[in-house]
Amino acid sequence: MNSTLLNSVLFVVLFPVFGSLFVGIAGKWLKKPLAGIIASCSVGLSFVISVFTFFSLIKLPPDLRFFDKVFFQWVPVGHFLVNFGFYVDPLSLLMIMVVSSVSFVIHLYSIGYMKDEEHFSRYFSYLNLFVASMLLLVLADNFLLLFMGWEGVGLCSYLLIGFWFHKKSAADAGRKAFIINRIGDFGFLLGILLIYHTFKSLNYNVVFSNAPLILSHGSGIATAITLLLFMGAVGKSAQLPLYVWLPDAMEGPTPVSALIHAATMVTAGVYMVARTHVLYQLSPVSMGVVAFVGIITAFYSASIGMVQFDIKRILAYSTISQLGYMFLGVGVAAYSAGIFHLMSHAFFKALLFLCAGSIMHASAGETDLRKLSGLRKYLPVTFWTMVIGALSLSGFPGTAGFFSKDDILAHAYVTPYYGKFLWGLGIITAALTSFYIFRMIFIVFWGDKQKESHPHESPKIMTFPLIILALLAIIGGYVGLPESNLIHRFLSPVFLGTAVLSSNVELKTIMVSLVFSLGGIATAWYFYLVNPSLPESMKKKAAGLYKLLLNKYFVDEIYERIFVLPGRKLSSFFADVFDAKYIDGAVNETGKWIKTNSEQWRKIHTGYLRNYALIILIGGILLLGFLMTKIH
Amino acid sequence: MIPIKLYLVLSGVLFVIGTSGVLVRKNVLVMLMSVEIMLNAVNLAFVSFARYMMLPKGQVYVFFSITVAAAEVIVGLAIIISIFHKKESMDVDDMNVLKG
Amino acid sequence: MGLIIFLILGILSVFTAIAVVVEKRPVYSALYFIANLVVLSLIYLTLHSEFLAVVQVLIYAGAVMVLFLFVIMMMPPVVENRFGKMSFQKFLIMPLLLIFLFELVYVLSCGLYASAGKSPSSLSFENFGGIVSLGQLLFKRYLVPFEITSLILLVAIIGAVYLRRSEQ
Amino acid sequence: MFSYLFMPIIIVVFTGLLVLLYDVLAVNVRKEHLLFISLAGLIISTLYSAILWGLPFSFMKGMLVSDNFSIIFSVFFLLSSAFILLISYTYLNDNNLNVGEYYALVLFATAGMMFMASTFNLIVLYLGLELLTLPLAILICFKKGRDFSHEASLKFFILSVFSSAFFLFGIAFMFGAAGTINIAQVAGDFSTHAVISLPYLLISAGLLILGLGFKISSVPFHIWTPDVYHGAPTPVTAFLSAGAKVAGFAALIRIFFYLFPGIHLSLTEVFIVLSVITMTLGNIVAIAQRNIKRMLAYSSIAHSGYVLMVLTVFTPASISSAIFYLMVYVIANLGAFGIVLALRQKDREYIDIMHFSGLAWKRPLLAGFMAIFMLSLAGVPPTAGFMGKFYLFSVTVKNGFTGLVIAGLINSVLAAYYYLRIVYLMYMKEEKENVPVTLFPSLGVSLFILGIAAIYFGIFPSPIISLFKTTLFH
Repeated sequence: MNSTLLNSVLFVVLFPVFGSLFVGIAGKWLKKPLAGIIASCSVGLSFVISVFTFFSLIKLPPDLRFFDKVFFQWVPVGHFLVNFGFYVDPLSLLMIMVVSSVSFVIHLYSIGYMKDEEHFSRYFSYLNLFVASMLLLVLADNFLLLFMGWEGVGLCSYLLIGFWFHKKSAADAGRKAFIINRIGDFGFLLGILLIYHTFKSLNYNVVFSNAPLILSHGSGIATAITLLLFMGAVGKSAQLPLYVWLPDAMEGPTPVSALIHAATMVTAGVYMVARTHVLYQLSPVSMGVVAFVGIITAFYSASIGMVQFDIKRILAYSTISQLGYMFLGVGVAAYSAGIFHLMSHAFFKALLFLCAGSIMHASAGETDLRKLSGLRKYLPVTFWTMVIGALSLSGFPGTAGFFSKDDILAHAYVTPYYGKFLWGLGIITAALTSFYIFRMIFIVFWGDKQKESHPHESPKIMTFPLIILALLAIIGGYVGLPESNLIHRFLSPVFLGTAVLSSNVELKTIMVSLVFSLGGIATAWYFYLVNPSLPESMKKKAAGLYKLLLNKYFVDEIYERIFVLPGRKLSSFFADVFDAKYIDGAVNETGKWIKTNSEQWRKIHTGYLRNYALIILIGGILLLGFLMTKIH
Repeated sequence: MIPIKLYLVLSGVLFVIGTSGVLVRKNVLVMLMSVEIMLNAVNLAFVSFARYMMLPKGQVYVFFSITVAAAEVIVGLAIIISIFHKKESMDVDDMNVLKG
Repeated sequence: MGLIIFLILGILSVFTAIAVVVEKRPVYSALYFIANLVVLSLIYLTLHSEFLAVVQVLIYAGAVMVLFLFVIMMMPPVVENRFGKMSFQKFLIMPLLLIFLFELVYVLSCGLYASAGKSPSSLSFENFGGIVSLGQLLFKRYLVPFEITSLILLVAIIGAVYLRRSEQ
Repeated sequence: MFSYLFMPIIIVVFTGLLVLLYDVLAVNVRKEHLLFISLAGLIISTLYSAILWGLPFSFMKGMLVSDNFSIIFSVFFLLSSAFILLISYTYLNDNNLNVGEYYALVLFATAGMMFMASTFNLIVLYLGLELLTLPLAILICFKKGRDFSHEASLKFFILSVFSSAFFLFGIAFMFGAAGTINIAQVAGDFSTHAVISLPYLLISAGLLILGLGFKISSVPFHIWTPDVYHGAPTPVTAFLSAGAKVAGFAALIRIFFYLFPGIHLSLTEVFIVLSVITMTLGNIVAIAQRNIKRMLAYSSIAHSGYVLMVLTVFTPASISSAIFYLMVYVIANLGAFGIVLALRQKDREYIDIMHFSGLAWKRPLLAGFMAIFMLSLAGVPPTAGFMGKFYLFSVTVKNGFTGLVIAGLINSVLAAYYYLRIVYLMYMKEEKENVPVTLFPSLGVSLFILGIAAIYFGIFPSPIISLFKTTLFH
């Protein structure tokens, strides 16, 4: 690959940065659509460059598709240097193509969606910066630069979720997202420092090539590093127990949700695990933790998603659940499958969110399932594209989601440790997934139109992105057909030595999971179309289960129980893991505790000069007393 | 010759007495005097060290210390007078608007 | 003989210092402080630091304390209630001061003489505390700090003048 | 004659005298001229310092030295004083403070700091400290008509003479321990096993830490900081938080780099404890503050704690990371105070944090810079603050104090709360009260430079770090 092209990769990140600065500074003077167009173009250009890079990369033989392009020396830490450089390889290239393409589409959509917004240019400025941070995160060639992008997306999500800050809930949700992410980042940064401590470098090449030499398989340090890194991923990718910010992140504008859920931010954790798979390979414990956290999150949030009534909330839980799948994938060493699912999820989840935005646009911002119905006739484009998205999500044959999800499940199946359990939970989750998404589709689009509403299809600038994404949500899967599996071949140089499946196993598992997901759709169809009274009677019959799910597993009640019956160790564990309230409560309690302390400690500063002198004297006495003990 | 220990102990005692003055008194002027006692105690330590090691430079330090003490007193008194003009009080306990 | 003189002077200096602290009227505190300074200058004499003894009396007792007295005269006479609002401090002060005193005295009397033998120079007492030797040091080796003290005094003067001027 | 090596200090002192003379003697004193003269002096002195880079020299066995360490810190002091003068210009006019004395005192204090950074001799250090403290005490009560500044000044003055008595006692102990107060010589004697009294040296180190701990506001010697920062005129607060604190660190590093090898076992523990309690107290109490100046006071206490973290071991790497961190901190802190100075009309200041509500809509650029400074203080990338913290933490890990780094990380999570509250208020709240903004050219330019620097050093820190890593003490 020629160096000009490699140099131009810098502009993949720089274009959105410039776009953000320009739109942010000159925003006052830009007419409304113009700011959006400039912002969209800057992301579009990034996409163009990544495509060019892609085509020149695949011309090379697979072994030579790795470039570590250093732009300048960034920071000398101790005796070792951290460079500002980009790592161009199939993995990062695939990621930037997905990120920039999906973001571009979302930018376009936003021009229509936000056209009445007062702070139009500010919105696009943040959006561009968000994309730039994500691209930086993906392209970084060392952990420090990765962290910079990592924090950047955190900051931008804070600004964007709280974009409608005059809504208190929005501002609070923004803060919550940021603070929860900071908790994860605490572990992540510690992990980075530990890497530096162990390898004396933060560069990927150095770390990954030395990792098998320095760390033995299953060593404690490898486990510590990977678990700390995973702590960051849990925060950023909204896994148990740090997922609580994501459902609240709905408070931002809908395209922002699409961006957060599909292309940027939450997938960062999956990418990071895949990127550092060399380290994870060294620690079976961490791999197990990743897989289990993933599948349990997937199941947990899918089951919650079944009974929610807010469209965006359903989609949020769906994202958490799908991210769980991705972590399951990377946790069972099926890295390319995980990344493949990341990609197809990016397409269909962006599609679903934008459709949800289109529904809101059509029905004056309504997101409650109980108040929406019969929109099929009025929103034809939205309807068809959303159905495609839903099919893809539920893994309907021929869609992207079908291939990617089954790829993961097949790998889980052959995992030696608890593989069958992971797989079993995975296909049950698949059934739940197709149920909740089609429940939503059937309720929203079938039935009679609500009175007094005048739904209307969205403008072209919004439907066009839907169509593009719908196409991608279908054809995106064909890069991963079980037999040819282009994506696997493309990524295989990155993930050397990972498992390859026999197509026999794959076919077997596909069949089973197909039955489950079709079953889910059929159940939804039966419940909500054929026999609409059934859900009500079911609700009565299985009142316990329904209530359990509606109340998000009765976390409060379980919590009560723990204190009432302290003997129930197991339920205590579940409550710890499951309890959103508990986690929220912990965060709030800690905050309160610190504030109380803060008020207490400030009382030391009494304002009396003589007290101050006394405190200095006490400090001196302690200091001298300590040093006196050292005299001998 | 008198043991140097005695001088040093005397210096330590004077230093502590000076410290106690800062802690006990409410009158700013006396607080300032107490600080001066502390500085004097240090000077005594300097001189006795100098004398016992026969290093005259120890006395030079005392010379500087005295000069600085004089400058401190000038500034301190200027501040005290301007406070007095405002509040008609020498009591440090009257000055606790700033706290927390 | 020397010891007795020292003991008398030492007791006097401790007594006057305590008097400065406990005396309720600032004027008396100031007078006791002057006495304390004079006693200290006598102690300097026992250490053969004649020049410093003179400087002590001239600058401290002569100049600084006169300033103090001036200021005290300007103020209305007050008799203070020493602890005021902070009675809890009263209970802390004594034990803390005793601990502090113990620390200082313990350290001061334990690590001694280590370096005394380092350069037992053959200086005579004449050369030790006399004006010639100090002058030599002050204006040759210690020229830099000497210049800094002049700056410090300048700053003090500027400050005092400005603060007075800004009152009017 | 060697004096040309000390020209930077001499220039500063003479500029101070010149300003005074001009103010007194000139017929029509134009206030801008005072600023111009002072700035010219500071800048010439900076340039002169830069010329001396790499020409180590010591005068009278270290009575005064000019080495890379002293030059770096001198340039720090000079530039931060220059920024202080720039950001305070119309503040002075509006408060009737624009007089020659102000400039002269700032310049003399700067000279004091430079003395502190460029000597091996403790008595010169002490005199430098006093040359810094006395002008500060006067500057703190420079403002007329408000109770606050007098109270602050008195507290600062009494407590600083109190603590400097301890410091002087520490010097006396050093003299008793080694027969010299030249720290390089003490260190040399120590390494050649010459007779040195260890107890005296230890106690001396303790008392010196007390005296300098007061200047750098390390807990529990920080106790004066919040009140004084609150009560002092805002430019002087900025001066205290930037120059005075860094000068304390310069002296601390210089002294303990030499004393350390002899008594490190004891000192490491002392610095660990000081570091942890300093950052924890600073961060926790900052959360409860409603007044931006007090909040920044506690934040500056916390930042001292971070720097102390790396001074548990005095290696070249830890010193260079400390210097870099101090630089980053000073940039962000000066910027923050500059913005506090901008929220003002005539002599009325708006220093409640609620006054920042909705600033982003009214003055987007100003709010953007404030956000940069706050993020830099909180240590969020890509600002310089992050780079400083990262460098600091990684050196500390390398020195083997992982627990300390965990404490530091927990603290920086805490700190994010109150720094981001400002960002939150600016961007996510409606304006409550009409807060006027007084932005004048010199303040605007300074904020711009500082803001750019806060980003620049986050993205391109390597040239300046490698500069700091060049042999400092030669």
